[in-house]
Amino acid sequence: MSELLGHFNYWIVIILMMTGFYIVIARPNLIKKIIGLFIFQTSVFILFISMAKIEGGTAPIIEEGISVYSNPLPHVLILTAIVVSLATTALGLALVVRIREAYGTINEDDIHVQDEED
Amino acid sequence: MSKLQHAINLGLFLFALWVLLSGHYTPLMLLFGVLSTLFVVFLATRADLIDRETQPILIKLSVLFYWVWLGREIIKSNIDVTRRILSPGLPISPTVFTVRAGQKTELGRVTYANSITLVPGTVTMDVDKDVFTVHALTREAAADLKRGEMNRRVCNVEIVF
Amino acid sequence: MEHLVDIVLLGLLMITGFAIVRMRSLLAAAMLTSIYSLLSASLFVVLDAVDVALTEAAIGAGISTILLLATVALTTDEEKAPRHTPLLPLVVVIATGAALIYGTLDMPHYGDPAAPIHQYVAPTYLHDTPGVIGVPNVVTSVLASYRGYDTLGEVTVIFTAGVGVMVLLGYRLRRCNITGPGIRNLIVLRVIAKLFFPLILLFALYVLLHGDYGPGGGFQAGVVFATGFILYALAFGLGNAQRLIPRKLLRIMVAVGMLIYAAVGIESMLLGGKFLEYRVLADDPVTGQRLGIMLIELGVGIAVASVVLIIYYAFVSRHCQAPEDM
Amino acid sequence: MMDTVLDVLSWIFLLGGAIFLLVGAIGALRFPDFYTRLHAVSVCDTMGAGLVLVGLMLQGGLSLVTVKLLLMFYFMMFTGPTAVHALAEAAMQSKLKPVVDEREP
Repeated sequence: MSELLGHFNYWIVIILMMTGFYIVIARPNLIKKIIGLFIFQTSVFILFISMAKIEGGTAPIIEEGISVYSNPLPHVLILTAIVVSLATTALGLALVVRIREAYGTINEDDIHVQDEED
Repeated sequence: MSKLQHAINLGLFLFALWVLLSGHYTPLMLLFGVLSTLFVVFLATRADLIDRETQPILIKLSVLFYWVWLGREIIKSNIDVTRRILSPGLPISPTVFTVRAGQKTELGRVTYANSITLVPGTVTMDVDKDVFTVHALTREAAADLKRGEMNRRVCNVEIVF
Repeated sequence: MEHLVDIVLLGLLMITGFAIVRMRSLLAAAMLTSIYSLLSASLFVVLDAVDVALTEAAIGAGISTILLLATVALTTDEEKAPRHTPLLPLVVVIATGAALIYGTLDMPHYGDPAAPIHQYVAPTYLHDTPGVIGVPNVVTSVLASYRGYDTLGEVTVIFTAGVGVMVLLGYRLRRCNITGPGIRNLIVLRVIAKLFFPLILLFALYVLLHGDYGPGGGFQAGVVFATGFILYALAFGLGNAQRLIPRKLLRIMVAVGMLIYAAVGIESMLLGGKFLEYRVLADDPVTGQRLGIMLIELGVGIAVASVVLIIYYAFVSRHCQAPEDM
Repeated sequence: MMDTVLDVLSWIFLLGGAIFLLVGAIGALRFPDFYTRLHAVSVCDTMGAGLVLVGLMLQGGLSLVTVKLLLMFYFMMFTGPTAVHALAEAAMQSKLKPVVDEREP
């Protein structure tokens, strides 16, 4: 029982991660793939932040009379990772736009067919 | 009122907002507040947004009375809509109709349009000059709005130059 | 009680995730992604990561959704059914998931204060920050001071992404004069946008300058600031927004933001410290630290706001250039 | 004593807000078309969020937190209806026909 309660969060986060992973590998649509990547990324963020949580702790902003704070280090790592995720998403979407202009489609299967014809 | 006066009013409003948000009243933070306010007013001037409509502080006392009235209307219609949602037969009768707005300024019309939307049971679908297309959940709500009490009240609180 | 909120939010995240898998309309999938992001931001608040929650809400639920919608508008809304049966991906996913779950069994329990992650550097950061850095928000002090190198790296990544999008989507594009479809006539949106534009900008500056005391800082402020201009561009047209902040200015501002950051590092070297060692910046080490943090947060804010706007301009002006290109 | 009264009062408001939010969600599921569902959203926006905010203000007491919550409430009264209106307008422009009750009253 304590195993279940102690690891429950991590297991759900892994299910979320796998949802994103499934979208990336099973769906031929490029925008859908990027959405999948986004979900995967966000789940990794949740994993990190749940590891930083300390039972009974508060946000790491020092205040009189509070002694237990959650771990600030993963917060910092994830904060910057979120901004980087914006950068990668934007770049990926820009590539999708260009691919659409070059191939007329954003479906991976169709793109492969066109490539083989050339 | 002149543009300068509007800019000063906006600046005062923004600085008051800063003070309320900040909660740290050291000279440095207040200086930052002044600088931020000046910067935002500068940008708003450049964006050509300084006019009567960006003056949220210039309200007459009567606006407060209007808000109280509007709050009562909102609560009344909330209870009505809630009853209809929860009753098993779903007693609704959706209607689309138009009302004429009597306000003279854009801000007045927007206040009226948003008040209509804010009250559950009626939603403004389209604003074309002074003709609003409204979607109502029930005939009663539609009839209520058509009586024009809200229109009159918004006209009363509207400031016209 | 805390666990309950946690579990409900995780459950909602799972439902949203499955809905995204099933959704055939990309527009709807984009909106669901936004909801997914907002839910995870709420989860971050429950998990005490307020800074992260603010960033996720602004970036994940805000800007990323705008970019996704812009891409859907530029490409297509419907997703074709895949040609292969999803059997192989399903097997791969289940196998990977099972392996990861097996791996978690060795992990310390959730919320355990004795976990190894809480033993190493974090206690030092928490203990030293009030005396050495002098700001209450430990996240800010770690971000800007203890791990300043990292953050410089992240800003470089953002910078590179901005350059990349510019290269991919038209660096040479001329000024373009579209208004969002039909929005020109919508007086309700225009008046409310007018009312809120100065408020959003002021709020961004508040977030930037209060990063020492509470959740906030350069990254979040930059994004909120850019959001204000995106609202302006939506309500008054891209042409007006570009008159207000021209592309040329944005390109310069990105570089200026990076330069402020790097210059603080070099300045501290010139004053006899190490790269990004702020305590030499002023006579009193704590004042030096605070000054350094403030300056680099400013640099980060400028860089992030400019890059987000550059990316937004690039995507939206592609929309109006497309007919001429084809 | 005073604290207990305030606490109970604030919980009444919070629970009331939660009930209205739930009703709004039920309405969004039960109503027949897009436009009628917007009315259910209005319920969440006004009473649901409003009561929750009032409950939180009572928890905050006389402090800057309450002022910030008040500001949130004030701004939501502007943004909420604008968002609903924008949705309705967008649906109109994409030629979505509302379901209208044709029965004679």
